[in-house]
Amino acid sequence: MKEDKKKAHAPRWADLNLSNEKLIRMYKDMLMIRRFEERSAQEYGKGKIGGFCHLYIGQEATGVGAIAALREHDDFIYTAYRDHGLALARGMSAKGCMAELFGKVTGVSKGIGGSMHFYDVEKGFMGGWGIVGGHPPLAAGTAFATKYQGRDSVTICFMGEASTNQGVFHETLNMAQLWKLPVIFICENNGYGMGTAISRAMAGEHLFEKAAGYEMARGAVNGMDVIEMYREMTIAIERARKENLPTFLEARTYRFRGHSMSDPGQYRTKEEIEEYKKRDPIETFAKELIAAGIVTEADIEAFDEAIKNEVEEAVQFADASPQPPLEMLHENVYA
Amino acid sequence: MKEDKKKAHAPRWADLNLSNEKLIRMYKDMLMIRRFEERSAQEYGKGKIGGFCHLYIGQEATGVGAIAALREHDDFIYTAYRDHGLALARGMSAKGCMAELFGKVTGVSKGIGGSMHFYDVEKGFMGGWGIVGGHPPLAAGTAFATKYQGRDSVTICFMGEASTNQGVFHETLNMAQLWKLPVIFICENNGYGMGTAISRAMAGEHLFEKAAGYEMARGAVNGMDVIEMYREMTIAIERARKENLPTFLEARTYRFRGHSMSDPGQYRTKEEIEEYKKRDPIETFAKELIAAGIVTEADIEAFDEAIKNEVEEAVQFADASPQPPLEMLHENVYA
Amino acid sequence: MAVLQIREAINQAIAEEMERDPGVFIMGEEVAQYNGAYKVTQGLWKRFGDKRVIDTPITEAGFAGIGIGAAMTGIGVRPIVEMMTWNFAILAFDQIMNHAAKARYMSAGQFRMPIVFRGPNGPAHMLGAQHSQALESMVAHVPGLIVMTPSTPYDAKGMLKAAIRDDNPVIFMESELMYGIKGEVPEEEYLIPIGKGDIKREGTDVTIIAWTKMVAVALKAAEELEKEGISAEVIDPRTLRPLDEELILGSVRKTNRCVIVEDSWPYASVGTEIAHRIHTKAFDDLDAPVEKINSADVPMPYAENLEHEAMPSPAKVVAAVKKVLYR
Amino acid sequence: MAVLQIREAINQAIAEEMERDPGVFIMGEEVAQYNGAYKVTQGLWKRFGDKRVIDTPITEAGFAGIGIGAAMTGIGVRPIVEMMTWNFAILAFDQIMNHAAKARYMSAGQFRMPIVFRGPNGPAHMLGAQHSQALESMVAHVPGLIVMTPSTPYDAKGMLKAAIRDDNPVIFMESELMYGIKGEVPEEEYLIPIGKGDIKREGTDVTIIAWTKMVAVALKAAEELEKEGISAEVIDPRTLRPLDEELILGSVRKTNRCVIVEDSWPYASVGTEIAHRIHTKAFDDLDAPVEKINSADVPMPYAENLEHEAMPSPAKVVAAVKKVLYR
Ligand SMILES: Cc1ncc(C[n+]2csc(CCOP(=O)(O)OP(=O)(O)O)c2C)c(N)n1
Ligand SMILES: Cc1ncc(C[n+]2csc(CCOP(=O)(O)OP(=O)(O)O)c2C)c(N)n1
Ligand SMILES: [Mg+2]
Ligand SMILES: [Mg+2]
Repeated sequence: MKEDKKKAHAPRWADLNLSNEKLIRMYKDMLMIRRFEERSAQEYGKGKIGGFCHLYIGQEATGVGAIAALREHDDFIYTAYRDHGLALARGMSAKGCMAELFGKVTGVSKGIGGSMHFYDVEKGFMGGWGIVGGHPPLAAGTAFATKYQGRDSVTICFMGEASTNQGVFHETLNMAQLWKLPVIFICENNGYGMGTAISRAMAGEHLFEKAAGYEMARGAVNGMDVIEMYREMTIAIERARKENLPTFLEARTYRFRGHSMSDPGQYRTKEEIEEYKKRDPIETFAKELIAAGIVTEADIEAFDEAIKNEVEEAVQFADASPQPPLEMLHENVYA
Repeated sequence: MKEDKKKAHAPRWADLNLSNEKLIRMYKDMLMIRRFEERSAQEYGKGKIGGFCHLYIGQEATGVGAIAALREHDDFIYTAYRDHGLALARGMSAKGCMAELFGKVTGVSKGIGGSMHFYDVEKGFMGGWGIVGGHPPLAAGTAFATKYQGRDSVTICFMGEASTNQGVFHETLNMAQLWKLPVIFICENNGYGMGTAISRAMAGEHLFEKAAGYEMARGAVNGMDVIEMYREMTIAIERARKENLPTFLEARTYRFRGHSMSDPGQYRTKEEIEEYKKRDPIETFAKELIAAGIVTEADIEAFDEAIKNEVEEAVQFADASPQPPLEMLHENVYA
Repeated sequence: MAVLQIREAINQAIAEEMERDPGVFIMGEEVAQYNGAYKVTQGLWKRFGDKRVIDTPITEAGFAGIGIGAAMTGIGVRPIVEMMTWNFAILAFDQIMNHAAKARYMSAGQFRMPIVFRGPNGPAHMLGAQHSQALESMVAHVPGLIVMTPSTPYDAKGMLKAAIRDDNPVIFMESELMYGIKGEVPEEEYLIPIGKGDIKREGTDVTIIAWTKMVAVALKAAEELEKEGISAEVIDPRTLRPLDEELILGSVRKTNRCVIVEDSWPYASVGTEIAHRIHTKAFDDLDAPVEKINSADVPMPYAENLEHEAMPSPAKVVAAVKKVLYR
Repeated sequence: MAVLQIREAINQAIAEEMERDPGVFIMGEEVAQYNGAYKVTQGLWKRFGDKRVIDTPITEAGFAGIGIGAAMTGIGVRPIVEMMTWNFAILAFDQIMNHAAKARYMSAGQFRMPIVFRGPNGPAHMLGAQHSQALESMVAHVPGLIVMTPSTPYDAKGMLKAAIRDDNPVIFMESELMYGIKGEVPEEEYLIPIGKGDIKREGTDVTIIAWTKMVAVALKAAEELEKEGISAEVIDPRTLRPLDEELILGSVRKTNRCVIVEDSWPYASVGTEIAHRIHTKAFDDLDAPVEKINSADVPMPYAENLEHEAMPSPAKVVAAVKKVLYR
């Protein structure tokens, strides 16, 4: 009886070996993404940011929970174009990220890559790719390389649910399983590929069963819950690191904003969006942390203040930074 | 008791509404393929046929059983490069097929297509394609078109098991199921893609489960048995014609010859080949027809004689036919 | 005459052909319920319904192939396949060049291939390297394909209607940055034949050849040149394969000098091909070698200044014209 | 010196580089247990084992992408990706041109891309339209790629070794019909630098430019021409991107006349590019416009007579040379 009670009061992450520091870091990372992107949207509106701009708002728990489970230096991350949030979650600076959006030489890709092409090779952040379905084989390739060199690194690959319709994704799954590659495919199922609901683009009810034919380890996870993401990822990472086996993880999530800044968003209802906002990954986690006595309301406010300041500084920095010099046009075409 | 006995003696195709004439036709079609291709191999050896030449020998039951279940004029057939046998099964003349192999203007594609590119649009024989995995979307497209035009045609698509690793195959399966297209994918699993055994190229144990993620009707059938092929195809065709639903059918078969004429074939054992030859689809069916009293040994011999003669005539015809005139080089690039 | 945007002109062409021929349908990513990523198919889904305006999964190779199979079935189906941009169509190159372009030839004429692949091509604004490619040179290399690139609402409508009615695979390349450009479009039906170029501006001193959004760059340059007393003729081939050689050579034989402006990379480009034909077929009429202005020979950078630096501009064209005039 | 076939020279290059650098591996369809569809990788699997000589499923896009991801990881892995033929590599064009060619640029130099894509290119013998394409012009169009096309065992070995050691994506195009061609190959190690062409025969009256199997056609034509007192210089650029312009222009400035022979379709081809550079950069040195001999501008037919008719031949080259000599 006594023990049961104790269990009931232990936080649900008790088994996960997560320090309070780490929990707070995860919270702050999510909040940073939120504030960074809200601000990006503003700057986009002002014309300071060009091109497409795909916001991650709403999906923060997926990226932060997954990346928090990685090693900091020698694991690798690939993603599609919806990459700002994931870059921040990997510890890339708000300044470098904002400057990239502004097309400045101080950006993470020196202003050459742009919104869809963030890179930080030092941190194992391998981008930032614009062709839907194009990057999963690259991620498998990095997993291939680390295994080939006898390293125990893990590569994770974020991708939208609509990209699983692309053929090369299937080619990749087959080889990843056949060759036992330490790679984890994290399919961020936010319900839509641009304006197309998943049910209008995909036959079959369960997305994760796309991995069934390959007999790959697979499953779905609540991508709005940073702890659940972290939990499932630790299992998948263990499988990859110890057994060289891939996993296909469907993270069920939602984007609160349009597909990109130019999306009128008429394909879904306000009610649907409101319903999901009740499950806001940041707010719900804040409540949990407070309930667990790890932070106070005041802490939460202080974090917000600090992060807003950091983002503001990033905007100032980006704005004040120079564009790349014209000579750069012809640099780095070849090594 | 009496009835049971009767059942026990009824041939296993009793439920299939197959006339003796049709059964004999199926037998003769298989035999024609065998003799035609044996002879092609000889002519290839003599240098009368160039390029690649992929023989169908061993797989006759798959093609004949499947095609026999189609309507003769307004159903459609697509295949990869291993197409001679399927063309013959569709009733294309031995003369036209042999002349095509010889590169003569009397060939089914006027000598322009060659071994891998047989066509007879009148008969709904849509080819004959050389890019592994390239033609399944075309087949789905024809199914799309017939449905669009309100016809009740069915399109069938033959493909090797190795082609199911190609991405576009998966893209096609998804759309075929999503859009309810009347198409049947017949995967001829002969165990090898060139020299690579299926287990070395494909993760997952059951090939047909590649269709699982799409929740497509699927299953395996003994492709060495013309009756079983016919039976499964009638079910799939009914599903396509009546309900506009696709099927993925794995036909388990075997090729007795090399991948193409130049294949040294060191990737499999003589014993394995011998084992399969015991299940020769033509010999076993001949025995069954004789046992059922539908033909006699003498008939079987007479068929062989007649078919050999027909093939011989086809060779003579091909040899005597002219090459395409040089003006044809620039014809038919555009309509 | 009505004044339409290019996107509206294209929309009209599609709608009219769908009205005229029930075998015409359009498929692609977001073409139906979303009304097109660039609103080119606005209203078509509402008007023609699910059967004829079809949203596809993101599977460029797959739905290109389905379109090809549908077209070649020979039962009166004429698909229009929208590529959200041509950058993504690279995934469908095997379907387009190995299947659509070759089926008729390989079958010795048994198939017709009434299909149009269309969508925006070339850089837009700050989309980065993977989204900013002008790919006409790669497709124009391939026999069996027709390649068309309109530059005005009038041309876009008449050319697309001709493309839809043609029995060959047509690559129809528009430009995202041009969709909003306006121009007069007659109410009556008209077609602009495949392979027919157009003189966009008459002149006597130099021929400037350009297509799609480079036509505007060429015209702007011609204006500048006029101020300096140089009379430039601007030729828009409109169809890149087959080329209207007669029109091009006729102009060059008159002006004896030529500058080509193109959106794509320089190496083995359509512009190179045109220059080559001029060099070989009007060798004795040329007073200077043909000059080409291209997008820089690099993947497109994101930064606004570099992107601008990479692209052809009226100033660059003016300089090239002066070079061929030895001024 | 040892006399080797081209396939053996390539095999040696791969084996030596694998021996030298444990990060080098080769993957592709049938490269391991089958010893290569054209026996180029003969013995490598036995020697280096499963880890380094890898049979892939038939998934050109997929394994190209895996190679790219491995190369860009930056931990000393240098993949060689064999395409069974370049016809099939069209399926991997998105991986090659949108990923391999752009990663370094988009990341502002953060990645290196030490990868070689190699395999036979161009028509062989009676394989029909889908298996008979020479695709160098399409890949050479793309900045970020290097394109190499050897014509002799000596070149093949030295060029491939340089390609494997280079930190850029190299497209290495061989020819099925040439694999059996023999030539001397030194025992000592040597590299042939990227971008360095070669004079395959010296001459004074005309420059014939050709690569891969067209070099033999050019040399044969040169022999014929010699009988008629015409001295032809045969230039093999070896690397098509970047081009050895100096060598090409130097020769043309000497001979004042040029014929280009290529295996590919004519429209916007590498040959067109070379001709264009000559026309613009040696305009005043040219006594006649450059002539090009190409494969016919059609999908390749199967019939032996038509296939022969479609392809460049010494006789066609001789005729073109006479044309530029006004004979
Ligand atoms: C090959 C390709 N086709 C189309 C596009 C245009 N496009 C960009 S994002 C997108 C939707 C992708 O949806 P999903 O994979 O679910 O990711 P999400 O945007 O929801 O994160 C489309 C169609 C593209 N970038 N690449
Ligand atoms: C895209 C592509 N890659 C490679 C090839 C070369 N190739 C021709 S057949 C073949 C094996 C195909 O095996 P499978 O699909 O099982 O068919 P089977 O030959 O056994 O009938 C290969 C690799 C090709 N034609 N197309
Ligand atoms: Mg999505
Ligand atoms: Mg097989």
